[in-house]
Amino acid sequence: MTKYHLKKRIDIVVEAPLTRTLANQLDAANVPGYSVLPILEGRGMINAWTSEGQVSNSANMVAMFCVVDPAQVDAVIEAVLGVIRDRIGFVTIADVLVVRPERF
Amino acid sequence: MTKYHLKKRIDIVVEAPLTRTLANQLDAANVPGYSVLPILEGRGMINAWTSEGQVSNSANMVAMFCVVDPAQVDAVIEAVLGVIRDRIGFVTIADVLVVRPERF
Amino acid sequence: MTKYHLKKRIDIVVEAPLTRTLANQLDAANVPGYSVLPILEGRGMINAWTSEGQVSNSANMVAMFCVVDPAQVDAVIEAVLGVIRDRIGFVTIADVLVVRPERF
Amino acid sequence: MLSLALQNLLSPMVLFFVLGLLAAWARSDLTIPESIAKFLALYLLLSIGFRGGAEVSHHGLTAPLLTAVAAGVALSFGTPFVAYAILRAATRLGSVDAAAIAGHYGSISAVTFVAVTGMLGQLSVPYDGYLVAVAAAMETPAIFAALLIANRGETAHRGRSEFFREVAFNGSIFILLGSFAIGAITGERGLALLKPFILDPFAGFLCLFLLDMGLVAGRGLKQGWRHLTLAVTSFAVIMPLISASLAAVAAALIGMSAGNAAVLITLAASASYIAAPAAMRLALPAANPALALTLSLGVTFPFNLLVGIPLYIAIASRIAH
Amino acid sequence: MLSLALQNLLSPMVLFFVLGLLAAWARSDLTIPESIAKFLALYLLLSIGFRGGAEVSHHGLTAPLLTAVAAGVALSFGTPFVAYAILRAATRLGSVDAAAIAGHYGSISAVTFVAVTGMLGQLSVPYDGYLVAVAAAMETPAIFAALLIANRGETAHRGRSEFFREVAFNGSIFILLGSFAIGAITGERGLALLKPFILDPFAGFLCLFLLDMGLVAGRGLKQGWRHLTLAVTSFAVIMPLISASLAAVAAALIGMSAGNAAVLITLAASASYIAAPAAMRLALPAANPALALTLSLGVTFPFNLLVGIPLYIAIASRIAH
Amino acid sequence: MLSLALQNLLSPMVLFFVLGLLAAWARSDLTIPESIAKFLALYLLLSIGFRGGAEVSHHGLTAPLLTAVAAGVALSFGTPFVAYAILRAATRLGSVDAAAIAGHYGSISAVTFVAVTGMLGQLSVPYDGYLVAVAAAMETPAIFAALLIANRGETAHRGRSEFFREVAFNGSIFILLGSFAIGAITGERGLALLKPFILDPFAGFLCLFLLDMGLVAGRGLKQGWRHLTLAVTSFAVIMPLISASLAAVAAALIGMSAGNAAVLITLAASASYIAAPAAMRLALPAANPALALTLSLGVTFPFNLLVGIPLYIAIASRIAH
Ligand SMILES: Nc1ncnc2c1ncn2[C@@H]1O[C@H](COP(=O)(O)O)[C@@H](O)[C@H]1O
Ligand SMILES: Nc1ncnc2c1ncn2[C@@H]1O[C@H](COP(=O)(O)O)[C@@H](O)[C@H]1O
Ligand SMILES: Nc1ncnc2c1ncn2[C@@H]1O[C@H](COP(=O)(O)O)[C@@H](O)[C@H]1O
Ligand code: NA
Ligand code: NA
Ligand code: NA
Repeated sequence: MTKYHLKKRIDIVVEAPLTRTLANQLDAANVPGYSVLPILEGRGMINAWTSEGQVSNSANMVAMFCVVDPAQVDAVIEAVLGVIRDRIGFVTIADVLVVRPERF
Repeated sequence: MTKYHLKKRIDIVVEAPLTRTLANQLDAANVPGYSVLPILEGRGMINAWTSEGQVSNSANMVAMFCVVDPAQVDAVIEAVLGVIRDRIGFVTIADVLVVRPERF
Repeated sequence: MTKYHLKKRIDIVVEAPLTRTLANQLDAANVPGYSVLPILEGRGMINAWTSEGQVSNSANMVAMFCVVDPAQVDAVIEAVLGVIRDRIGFVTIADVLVVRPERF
Repeated sequence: MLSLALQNLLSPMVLFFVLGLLAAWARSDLTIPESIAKFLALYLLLSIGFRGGAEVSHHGLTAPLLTAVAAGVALSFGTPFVAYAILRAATRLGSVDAAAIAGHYGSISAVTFVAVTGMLGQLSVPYDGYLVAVAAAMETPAIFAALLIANRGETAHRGRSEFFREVAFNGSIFILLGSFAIGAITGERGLALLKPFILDPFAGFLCLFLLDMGLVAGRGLKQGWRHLTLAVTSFAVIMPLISASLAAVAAALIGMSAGNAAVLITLAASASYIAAPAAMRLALPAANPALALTLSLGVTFPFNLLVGIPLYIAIASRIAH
Repeated sequence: MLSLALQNLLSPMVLFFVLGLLAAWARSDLTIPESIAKFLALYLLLSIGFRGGAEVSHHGLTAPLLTAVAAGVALSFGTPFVAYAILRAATRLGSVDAAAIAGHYGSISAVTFVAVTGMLGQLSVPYDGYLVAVAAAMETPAIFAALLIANRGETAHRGRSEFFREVAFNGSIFILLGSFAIGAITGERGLALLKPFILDPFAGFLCLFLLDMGLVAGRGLKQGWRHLTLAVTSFAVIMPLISASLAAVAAALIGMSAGNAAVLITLAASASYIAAPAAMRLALPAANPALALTLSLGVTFPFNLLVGIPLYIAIASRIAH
Repeated sequence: MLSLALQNLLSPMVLFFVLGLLAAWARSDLTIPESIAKFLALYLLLSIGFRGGAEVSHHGLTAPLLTAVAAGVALSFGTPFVAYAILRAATRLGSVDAAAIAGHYGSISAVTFVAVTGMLGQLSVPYDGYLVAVAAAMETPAIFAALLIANRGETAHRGRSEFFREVAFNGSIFILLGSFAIGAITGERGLALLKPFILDPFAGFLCLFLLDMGLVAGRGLKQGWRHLTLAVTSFAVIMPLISASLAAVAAALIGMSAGNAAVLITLAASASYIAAPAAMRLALPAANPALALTLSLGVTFPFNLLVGIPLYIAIASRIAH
């Protein structure tokens, strides 16, 4: 297994209007990159919501994720919490193996 | 690492027309929340499919996921299997760490 | 926990125009299936990009994933690297548990 | 009639459908985004419904309308039993697949409806606006018939009533009947207001929709041709003729005009590719969903467009009062 | 006036809104894809803006225009304070929720603007094209007022200026004012060129948009009716009347014509469901976002459409010069 | 000519492009959903193709058509070599980036085609419908030239033939040529049917498309301005003039009319932002994709719109027979 290297995948579910703000924070935390995926609908502790028929992004959530080096995790989580602390949305961390570790 | 807490992420690939049914089952299993992501296309054991140009949702699959407490996993899997047992679609379970454990 | 079985989830972020090529490689590597999810926007080492307002797929990335048997991982990674080696995009591997192991 | 068929063959709509088929066959990356396809379907149903309703607003809900709806419901509910019997006798399809296909063939295709009314217009054969309501009424009975056939009136995890509600309040029926009602209520006034949207560009939107249908059908054929045995493909050509015959008898019995009969026959002969696939997927999970769609969209739809409809009009003009 | 209200009640637009409500209530799977909804909103704003600008191109930016804009800004900024006071006194809502709702009611609804101008057209009451600019100017002051009220001029992780920029360059304002400017620059020539796109099919696109709004409002009501206490619901009906009264005073003071006054009053009485929700979500995260939207779209919008606008026109004709 | 340039400058289309640029510059959250952008491009290509075909249906495929196509293909294939040489000599770009940009400048822009034909219409200078076919034929040769230049006729994991097929059956070429063929087959009859869809609202759809292009170009410029050295930016202005000169020679050689020559010159001078980016991304992965798009859409397109086209028309009228 020497050819696989351990990294961390950080998944964040966040309100769509905050995408830019969170991206700026991730940039500031020097993540090697991030990707934003759409969420169609969901339910949390307060409300269910759906993107269907919405004319603005205000009701939507998106799923951002970034693969980072384990050493970076704490700093990235700090940056993420800075954005979502008083808000709906949450963050999870998982182990992943990668092949080209120099990318992250 | 005391500030991170272990939870389970359950990912379900399910036929789009069953989204509502599965969501109801997840509600009944008391999951703290769930999110639904679109899938553009895919291939399984029988067919390949694509959402492109489709006028109804009948051919589509979606990716639902929910982050739950480890103690809940069996009950949630039971609920999910109730919906997808005789159907295409599948479910996976993974370890994730979270920061605000009281949310889940 | 005997009812859960260990499989591997392989996530690939790849340029949208390469979806077909990669799918063909995955087919050739005999994966049991795969799914393709849209990405709205992202940033990597060189550029940030967004799908917004794009008339062609050329700027887009997509997220493909497939759940495979651990024994298949090396072959699948080989196939994936064949496509993305000289390109942007990356691949990660994670542990997941499944309920119906015969599907994968 | 022949020249009409030829002219139909060379209409922009048919040619755009063929262009879609070609693009799929050549594996072009030409695509219609899913949300655009859904918008086009929504537009067509809204436009068809509204225009039908606006015409009815002259006449009101009369006895002929009710008789026609009853005949349509009976045909939609009855045809699947015939289709199922034929499929089981002549092909190797399992009972669930056969039931699912039977459901598609009992239900109707809104675009085929548009095609027959367009051709009647060219021939100056009059027909009644209320046939839109007949079309809407024919969408679902076939779905329930397919369920009865597959002997699964109840599906796991959703009571019978939940499923009934979902099928009855299906989006495509809702928009067709809803627009019909709005057309009937607002009449001429509404039509004048909406004409530049729902009437004038209709042919253009239809071309785009058929381009998309060609792409979907072409990709389905390309992927699923292995399943298309001779027996199954023959079914997709013969079944419309059988449904048409049953509808012709019904039309004769209730004394329809030539135009109305042509529409009823065409509706019966058409197979669904919007409402039925979604419902069948929910109700009969074991069925191969691509098969029914490929048959109805890739074989029966072009067959009706090119051969069927001229034939049905000819038959209708014989039996009409 | 009553017959006008009735005719309005039975216009295709209102009926499509009702159809959307019904579909949501029946839990139909009828849906408008998100990208289509965004396109429809874009189209409406572009069309409204352009037409307003094309009309202004005759007259130029005159003193009445500037006075009207000033009055609109004052109303938009002032109303939220009144709304907040009422909400805190009469309901059990927390201060953040109350501020967010107040922001929605200070801002304006473009579709309500369309409805009042349509009705004025039917009554042959003239009004000025520059009122589009007034509408655009009334979108944001309310949002800043809501922030002041919630005492959070600064939000975490984004400087005040960053947020100011985001609200001021909000997409809907950009497209409304931008189209207005383009309409004003290109005038008759531009209008002639774009008429088949932005004028002729406008009513049709509006019907589709209202179908979507009906669906969204219906789903919001279905999900959120628990939050709709009698006090809160009453607010959604009474607040427009209060805003309308304030606007009527302003219109009288600056000596507006009957048509212009009717538009200004209606704008003040309308509540936002495009620009405000997005801004409030950013600025006041603790607020329940569905609540304000459900009130403005599910209660106040239909109230204005059916009862409010005829009333506002009547008031305007009294006070007008 | 100058007043024409000015009037062009103040056309709604150009102004909507500028509005998009401004929105991007102000970091407004104004967005056009991806599926809507794809629909608009599809609509424009379909409309352009169909109208060209409908005009050709009068004349048939004649010798002038074939000569023009041959000239177009030669220009499209030849220009990239010139562009590459200039880029390598005058800028610091690597060979792959230079080849990719060269490919974009050999290929053509459909919207620039629309702009020149629109201006010719205003000047009452006639041109032939078959030039649409020339435009379609000029889309891909440049892409193959770029591949040759980058010396990578074969790309990993996809045989040469697979890539050839993908480029040749590219969606935008398919729809342009397919609609051209359908227009040619259905002629006047088809045009009459589809006019309210493909002709009347064309200007409106074009405005929306250009708003989107302005947004995309503006965001590209905002992000990529660091890459836009003086040398690279100058290339984006000088290259069209060189291509235009080459095309002018070709047009003179084959004896084109003033209108046709103006169109051919403009096509040559235009740079692709639909077909080429996708193909180059596949074929030349090492190239920075945003750079070529930003140059062609953010610099060359506006340059052609404002300065180039009037100039090309003037040149064409000199050299024409
Ligand atoms: N446990 C969860 N698993 C997956 N998604 C969740 C979960 N909890 C919340 N979400 C998503 O986050 C949104 C906001 O949740 P909340 O903060 O609980 O209101 C929901 O609407 C879901 O889309
Ligand atoms: N191993 C897999 N990994 C990822 N997605 C899969 C996998 N197997 C199936 N899928 C997805 O689930 C759909 C149905 O698969 P199946 O039940 O095998 O027909 C496929 O079309 C894919 O979208
Ligand atoms: N560390 C990362 N985590 C998540 N997504 C990434 C990461 N790095 C790159 N990406 C995605 O891959 C695209 C190309 O990245 P790159 O190859 O670094 O230019 C980016 O635009 C992102 O969408
Ligand atoms: Na039928
Ligand atoms: Na207001
Ligand atoms: Na060129």
